[in-house]
Amino acid sequence: MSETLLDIRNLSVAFRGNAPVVRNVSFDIKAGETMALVGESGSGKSVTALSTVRLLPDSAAITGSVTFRGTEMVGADERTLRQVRGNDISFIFQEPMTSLNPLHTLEKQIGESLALHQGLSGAAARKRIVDLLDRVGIRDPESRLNNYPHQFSGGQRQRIMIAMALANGPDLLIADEPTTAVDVTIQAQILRLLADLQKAEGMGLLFITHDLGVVRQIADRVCVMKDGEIVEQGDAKAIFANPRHPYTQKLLAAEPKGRPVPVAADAPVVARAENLRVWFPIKRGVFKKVVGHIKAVNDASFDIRERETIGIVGESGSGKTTLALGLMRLVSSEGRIVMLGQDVQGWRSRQLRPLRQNMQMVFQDPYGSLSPRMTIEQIVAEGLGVHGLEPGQDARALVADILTEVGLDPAMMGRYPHEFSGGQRQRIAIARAMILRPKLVVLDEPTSALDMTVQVQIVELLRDLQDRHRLAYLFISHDLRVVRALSHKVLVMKEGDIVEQGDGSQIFDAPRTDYTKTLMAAAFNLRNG
Amino acid sequence: ATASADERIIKAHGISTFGELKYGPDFRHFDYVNPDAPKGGTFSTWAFGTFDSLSPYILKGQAAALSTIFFESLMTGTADEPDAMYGLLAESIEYPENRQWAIFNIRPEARFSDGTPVRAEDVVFSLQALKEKGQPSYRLILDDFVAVEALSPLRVKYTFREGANLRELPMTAAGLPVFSRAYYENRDFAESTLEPPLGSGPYLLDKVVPGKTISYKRRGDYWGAHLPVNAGQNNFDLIAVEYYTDYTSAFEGFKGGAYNFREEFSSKSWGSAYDFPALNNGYVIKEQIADGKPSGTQGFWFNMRRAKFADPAVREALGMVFNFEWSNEALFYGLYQRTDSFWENSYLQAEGLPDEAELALLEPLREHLPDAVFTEPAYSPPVSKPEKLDRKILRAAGKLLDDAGWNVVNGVRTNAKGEKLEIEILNDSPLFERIMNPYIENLKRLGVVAVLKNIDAAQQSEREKNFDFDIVVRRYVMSLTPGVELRDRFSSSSANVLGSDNIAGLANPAIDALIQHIEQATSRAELNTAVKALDRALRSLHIWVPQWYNKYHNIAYLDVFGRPDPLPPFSMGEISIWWYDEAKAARLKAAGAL
Amino acid sequence: MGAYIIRRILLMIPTLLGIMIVNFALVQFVPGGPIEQILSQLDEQTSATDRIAGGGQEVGGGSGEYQGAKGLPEDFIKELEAQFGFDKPPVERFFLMMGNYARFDFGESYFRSISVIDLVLEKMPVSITLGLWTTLLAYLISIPMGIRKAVRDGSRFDTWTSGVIIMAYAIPGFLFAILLLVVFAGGSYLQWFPLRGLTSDNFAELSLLGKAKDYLWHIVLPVTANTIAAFATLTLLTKNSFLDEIRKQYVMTARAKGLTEGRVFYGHVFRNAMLIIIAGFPAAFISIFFAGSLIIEIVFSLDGLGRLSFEAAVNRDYPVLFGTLYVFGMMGLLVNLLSDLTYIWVDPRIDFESRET
Amino acid sequence: MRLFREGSLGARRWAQFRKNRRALWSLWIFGLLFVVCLCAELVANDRPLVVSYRGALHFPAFKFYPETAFGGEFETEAEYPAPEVQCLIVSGGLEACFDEPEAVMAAARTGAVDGEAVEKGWLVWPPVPYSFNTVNYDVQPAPGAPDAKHWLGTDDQTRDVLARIIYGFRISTLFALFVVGVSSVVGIAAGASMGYFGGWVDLVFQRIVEIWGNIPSLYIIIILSAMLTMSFSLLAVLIALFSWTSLVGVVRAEFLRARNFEYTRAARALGVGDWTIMFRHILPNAMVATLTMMPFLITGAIGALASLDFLGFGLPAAYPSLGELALQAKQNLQAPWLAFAAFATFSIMLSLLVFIFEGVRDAFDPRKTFR
Ligand SMILES: Nc1ncnc2c1ncn2[C@@H]1O[C@H](COP(=O)(O)OP(=O)(O)OP(=O)(O)O)[C@@H](O)[C@H]1O
Ligand SMILES: Nc1ncnc2c1ncn2[C@@H]1O[C@H](COP(=O)(O)OP(=O)(O)OP(=O)(O)O)[C@@H](O)[C@H]1O
Ligand SMILES: [Mg+2]
Ligand SMILES: [Mg+2]
Repeated sequence: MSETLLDIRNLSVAFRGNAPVVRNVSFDIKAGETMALVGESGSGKSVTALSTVRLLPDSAAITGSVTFRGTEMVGADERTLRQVRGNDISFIFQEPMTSLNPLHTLEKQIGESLALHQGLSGAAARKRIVDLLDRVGIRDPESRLNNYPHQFSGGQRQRIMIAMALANGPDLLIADEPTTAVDVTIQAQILRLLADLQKAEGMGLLFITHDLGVVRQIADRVCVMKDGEIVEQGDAKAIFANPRHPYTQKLLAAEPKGRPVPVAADAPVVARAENLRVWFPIKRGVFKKVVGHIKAVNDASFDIRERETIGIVGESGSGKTTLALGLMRLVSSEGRIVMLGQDVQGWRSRQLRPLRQNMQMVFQDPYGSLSPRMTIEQIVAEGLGVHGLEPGQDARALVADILTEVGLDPAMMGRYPHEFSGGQRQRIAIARAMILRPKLVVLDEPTSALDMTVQVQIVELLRDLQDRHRLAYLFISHDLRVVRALSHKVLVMKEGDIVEQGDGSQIFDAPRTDYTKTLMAAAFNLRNG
Repeated sequence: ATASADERIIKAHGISTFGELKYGPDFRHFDYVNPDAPKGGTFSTWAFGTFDSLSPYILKGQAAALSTIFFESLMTGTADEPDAMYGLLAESIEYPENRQWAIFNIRPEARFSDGTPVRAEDVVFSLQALKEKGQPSYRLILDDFVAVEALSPLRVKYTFREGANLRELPMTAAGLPVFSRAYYENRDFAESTLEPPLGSGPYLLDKVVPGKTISYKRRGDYWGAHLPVNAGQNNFDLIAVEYYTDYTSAFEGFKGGAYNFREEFSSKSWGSAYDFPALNNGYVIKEQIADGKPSGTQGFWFNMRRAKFADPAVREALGMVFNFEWSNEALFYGLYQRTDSFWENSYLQAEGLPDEAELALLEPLREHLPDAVFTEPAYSPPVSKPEKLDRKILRAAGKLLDDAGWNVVNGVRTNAKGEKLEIEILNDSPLFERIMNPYIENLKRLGVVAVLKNIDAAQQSEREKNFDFDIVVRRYVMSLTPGVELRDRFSSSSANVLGSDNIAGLANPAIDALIQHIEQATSRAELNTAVKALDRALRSLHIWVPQWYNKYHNIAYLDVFGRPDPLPPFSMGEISIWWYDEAKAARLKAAGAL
Repeated sequence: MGAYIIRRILLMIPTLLGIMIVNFALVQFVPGGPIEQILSQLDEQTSATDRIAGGGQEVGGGSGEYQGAKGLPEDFIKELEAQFGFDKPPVERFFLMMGNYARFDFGESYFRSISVIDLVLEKMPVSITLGLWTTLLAYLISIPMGIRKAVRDGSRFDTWTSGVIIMAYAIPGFLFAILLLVVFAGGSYLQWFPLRGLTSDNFAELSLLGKAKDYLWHIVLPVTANTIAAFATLTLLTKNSFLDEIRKQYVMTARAKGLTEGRVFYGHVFRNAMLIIIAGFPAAFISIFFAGSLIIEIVFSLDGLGRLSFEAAVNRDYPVLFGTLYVFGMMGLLVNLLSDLTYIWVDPRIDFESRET
Repeated sequence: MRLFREGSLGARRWAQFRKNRRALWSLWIFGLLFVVCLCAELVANDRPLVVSYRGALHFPAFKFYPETAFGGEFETEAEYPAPEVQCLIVSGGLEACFDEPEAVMAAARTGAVDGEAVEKGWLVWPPVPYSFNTVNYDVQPAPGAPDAKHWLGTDDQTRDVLARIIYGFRISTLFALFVVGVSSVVGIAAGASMGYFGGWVDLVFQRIVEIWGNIPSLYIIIILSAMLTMSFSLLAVLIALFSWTSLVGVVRAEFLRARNFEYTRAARALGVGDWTIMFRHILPNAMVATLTMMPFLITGAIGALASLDFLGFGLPAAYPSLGELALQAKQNLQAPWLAFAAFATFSIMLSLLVFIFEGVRDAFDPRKTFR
């Protein structure tokens, strides 16, 4: 019997004297074991994980007991905690976009862990960094060592985070939704990597995820959380085979269903991109001379019609986000952009502003896109204020409505963004975009942090809104099942190019390029197997 | 022009305005020196600010204190006669009775410090240098010098402008510094420099730390050590001046022994700050030494060109409410005396009713002068108790204003035209604010709206130049042998010349006439009478509000000095006639205070 | 970026010209010029710094041998005007001046036979001393203290250090300087330090170690007095920007790596929090440098740039005024550019381009 | 206090502010001091608040009465501290007051002078019976040490230090609040637009700021004070004109950074106007420098006033400025109470301000927690 690494007993956490958000949680993790923590978004998974080594903000009050290798963590002094953090327990945070130091280069971020825990530096460290990056699937890592986090895509950042955590060589890895932003191929690669490490070094793993396919594949044991409590825990196979708690049953059963309603043939075009190109200059030297370009998007052309959903899929870092930003005129681009019949390329932001009401975006990094010093109410209501309320409307009521629709309690309206869970923030971002009833919405991985039940709810909501308001969606996701459930057309991207585009059914059922074929195979095989 | 041949030529060892000399040709030393004063020791004092030049006679640069010490003049003055001069570089002077020119006979042994002799050509050069490149004030003085020529290497002749006031010009010439012509052959006299200049005086530059310290050392080979005019003088081996840019810091320096002689100019410090170990232990002596010079005319001066000050009664009333007695007690630690006269602190001050000789001068001018000149003692401002201004004074001043047509309307003096009596006092000195504010409060009690306006020096000078002010503070230095300067200050000829010294704008025929009497006086007695008559007349016109003066030099020094007793009236002579007393110094050394 | 830097450097020319034009025009309106200043100096010994130095006399002194006899003769004033160049029309004077300046010829002080450049060089040692040590001390003490205060926000330590630095700031600088002087250098209490100057008179004869000691001994009081107020803003700024950063997600990441607190604060938070402070550093340094500290200089009888520029202004010494303005103005422009470049160095996300794409 | 709607951001911030006890107390104390000083005339004045003369009530603190109104002889304003005037009031205007005011007054208080009944009058003085410019003729020599009459002593012109502080605090704070208010609004707006818009806006504005910052304000003040009489408002405008540049740099730097943040991009995507983004989204996150420096800017403005007083270009002479007090303290080391008064005033004011703004910072900090 291997030793018990982490033992959590009767853990409860409350914020600012409110009702506890984690209640009487107890479980343990043994060396070499994988414990999966699944459950509803906002049910307290991240809080539980963070409370193990007290990484929660000061406003949290923790009770109960957490022992790591027999050492009590709750109430331990900073020094003990520091010893455990990083050394013994490594973290992969849920939101990789904001978890990297914005002013440190990739090399420095990872190198620091290496130097600290393995005493590596210089060329040796460099080699190891490149190796690690290679293993998490970053292409051409050498050339990107000197890049800053903001120069990476969401999935890339997530993988950097993973590399960083692994660099420590931890005994216990706490991975909070570590693969939400990567495509299935990479996900598989990472999962393999984790499995290898577990086997080789007996690393324990606390794996928080919404992807039950993954859980099924790697977890030894599972805890299911809802509303701050563990409603069911036990052997993975047993739970999957025989879920007892109604919530678990519901969770397992949930899956985005249905197919998109076909678009009318004469539906007007909402937006069109012609030969859209976004290249980021690579600058070197004191004078920051441009020495080359990262070709994030090359020559993309497509159009979106009313009531149509276009899915964009493709490996992580292939330029999906950049394409979306380019279309929304949020990064400078070349090529034609026609928005609601007007060529908006080169327009000044003032000119563009009236159009913005009809073109909204849900950002891939919801945390970063919420002003930290504004409350949710303000954030969500802001668009209303900008574009004018219709007479007789009460902004507050509208906000409350939309929050309810995305599955949030309107009572939380007065909170700041950091007081939410990852999934909740994602829904806030959706609410902010949707409250305006725009004509075109770009959704950049809007459901990655949501559990299946909520995800279904959101998909239904999107579909419902589309029906009612004839919305057009540009839907970016790695979750091909959601894409399939929503998209009329699909664009497949690879290294900045649209390698294939066509009707959803055609792409999913009869992919033409090899790239698409592998993508599909990986996605559906993995999920099913 | 030269004097006609038949005129009597005077040749003498000295000269004064009216010719009288206290010391005969064979005098051994001045009465007030100790001819046997020991030589040696150090005298050190402080100066404010910094210096960056050793050229004191030009416009450029901030000359170091005492940097004139290098140079000598043809003749030198004394501290116990008002205006007499005796030969220094020159052994004698020759001049005609009308003083149209003067010839100086240079002592053959006179030497510059590099050993070269002082010759007539040097004197000629000096005058030209001063005239062309010297400070502007020299040009004014030297305007009346039409020629200077070297008659022989040892004889130099100055010729003065015809029609100029010749009485004092030979003495002016005698007092000019003498530079070495050869030395300036390849140097520009007009440029400021820190290079020690070449002079003939008893001291040489010892050390200079720019902006911080300058010291001078006595020459062992001084050519003139044997001269009677130098007997008992130049006693210190070393004279040092320490520079401070802050008054407190300078005072702390003195307390700590950084220099050994200090004259105090702040009544507040004198009254309150002289309380420190060295003084309490008796190592430092604090004393007051009588100052025998006329105190000068420090006061608030009215700009009488302004209509509101045209009426003497108004000026008198405004002057009455300046509460000197209280100011002296509350602000000056009782240190000062009130100034009444333009020649305060001198025998030239008018007193009581005019005597016969004065009346003889004044009588013809009666129509231009107030009756009070003849019927009342010379005007002195009213004396208040050293507390709140007397109601009596307020009452009297108020009455004067009422009678002058300035009545109180809503608390403010207003005339028939509805104009308010508003005055602005210009001030560029930080110390005066505290003195003026209470005066302003008193003026307010009189119903006069007064404001104090602080401006900087350049602005003040600009506004004074353009006569753009109501009241300013000014002090004229008054001489015991007054002359032409009075015309610039008080006569109608200068009243409306922009930039002139007649700040008050006084234009009164009686005053003009009295000034003329003074200029033309041929004997000291005549002069004294005329000056007293002028003093009386000026005071009756209320052209100013006299302030105060200090009868004494307030000094503190380390107890290491000896000095003649009594001291001469017109100078303390601390640098020239005091000496270093080794015995006293030994006492302090023993006590560890030195 | 290269283009941006070149653009900025080219823009310095019109900016400098603008500075000079504005000031030149301004000076035409200032009442009282150098000639009035000379006049006022001829008849009384007031000094530009009297108000601060606590000077002046209640009773006029001086025997006034040659004092202000008549006012200056017209022709002399004319001559002075010609000497100062005031006989030419202002526009011509301006172009002459700018022509000289373009050749880095800054002329000579009106009141001293010394070129403006030499004058500035002469005052440099004092300003460098005060500037360098003050900046160094302020930064070396404030930043760690600010960080510590941020980490222990609300603790006893935080409270009492706040109290101390606020008190220190609240003591009017000149008062503190004079108190230091009286207590530690004066003749009544502790005569520990010298009253004035940067070095002793015998400095040249001292050994190297002796020189260093002598120098340090001299600067203790002025530097202390000059620094005292500098802590407050810097410390609190550090504290507050740290507080802003310290609870961000990436700090948690750094902590989770197992870094020591020191590494977390100095390695991670520092750069994020310090943008304002690091970027402001060159400007602060220059301002301490060139603006100098008039009052400290006066109290400790130091001759530095603070007094130079103040006296030049009050005495209307226009060559010095414009010369220093020009040189320091140019320096300021360069430093501004430099600090802008530090922004990019500190935070590579920063650029100066317009966001209108 | 119910300033904000329940649950709104304002309410949350106010609640957060209140949790900082120190800030809350400081705010109350500062407010109290400020209000007291706003009514300085009622607190420190050399004119009584109320006078009863022959049964009629007079209010000298607010109204001009010549001495003749109380049976005196002068048409100018009655000088209430003078024993003669007090005697006139108390005794109902007896002539005898001019000769022996003290004696007559004492007698009048009993109700009769020389056996004749008088119409007794009275005066009500403010707590500090001196105004900022009252010359106290009984103090000798000046500056006078603290005593029962002058709690903080008198300055070098025998004026009551406490009265001067009360008036000086009012003038200085009003001045500083105005100057800092204006200059921070302008400075933040300028810095924000430079940082946010970048490009030519930045280049041009920066040049303007550079030129502006190189103008010696001393000359402007000399010029204007020669042309106009310096007054409180003129000086305040002038100083404001030259102090706004101090915030521009830091604000610009913060905006240059913050405009790259994701939430700024999100706001732009939402169609929020530039100015709204700048002030609603970025500014609250870029306020550290501003909030930290605010107390120092305020005291700094008072200091600027002081240094102008130094040079003699400050407020008209006799105005009660705190700078002048500090200057006097330096000039009168033998009178340590001046230094103490200046120091105490400055440090109390600065501490209060620092604590208040610390509270404001906390209120804006979403993550701040109090234990
Ligand atoms: N700092 C905080 N202050 C107040 N409430 C908080 C704070 N952080 C989290 N919460 C609340 O605690 C609950 C649990 O959050 P947690 O982040 O653990 O959820 P989660 O299970 O990780 O959800 P997700 O899957 O969406 O990430 C949520 O309701 C959230 O709103
Ligand atoms: N500001 C930038 N500067 C330089 N390179 C950038 C920048 N932003 C993105 N890139 C690069 O452009 C490529 C495309 O990035 P993008 O964010 O569009 O990927 P993505 O398809 O959205 O990936 P993911 O699924 O991981 O979010 C990546 O290689 C990324 O490193
Ligand atoms: Mg979570
Ligand atoms: Mg992306």
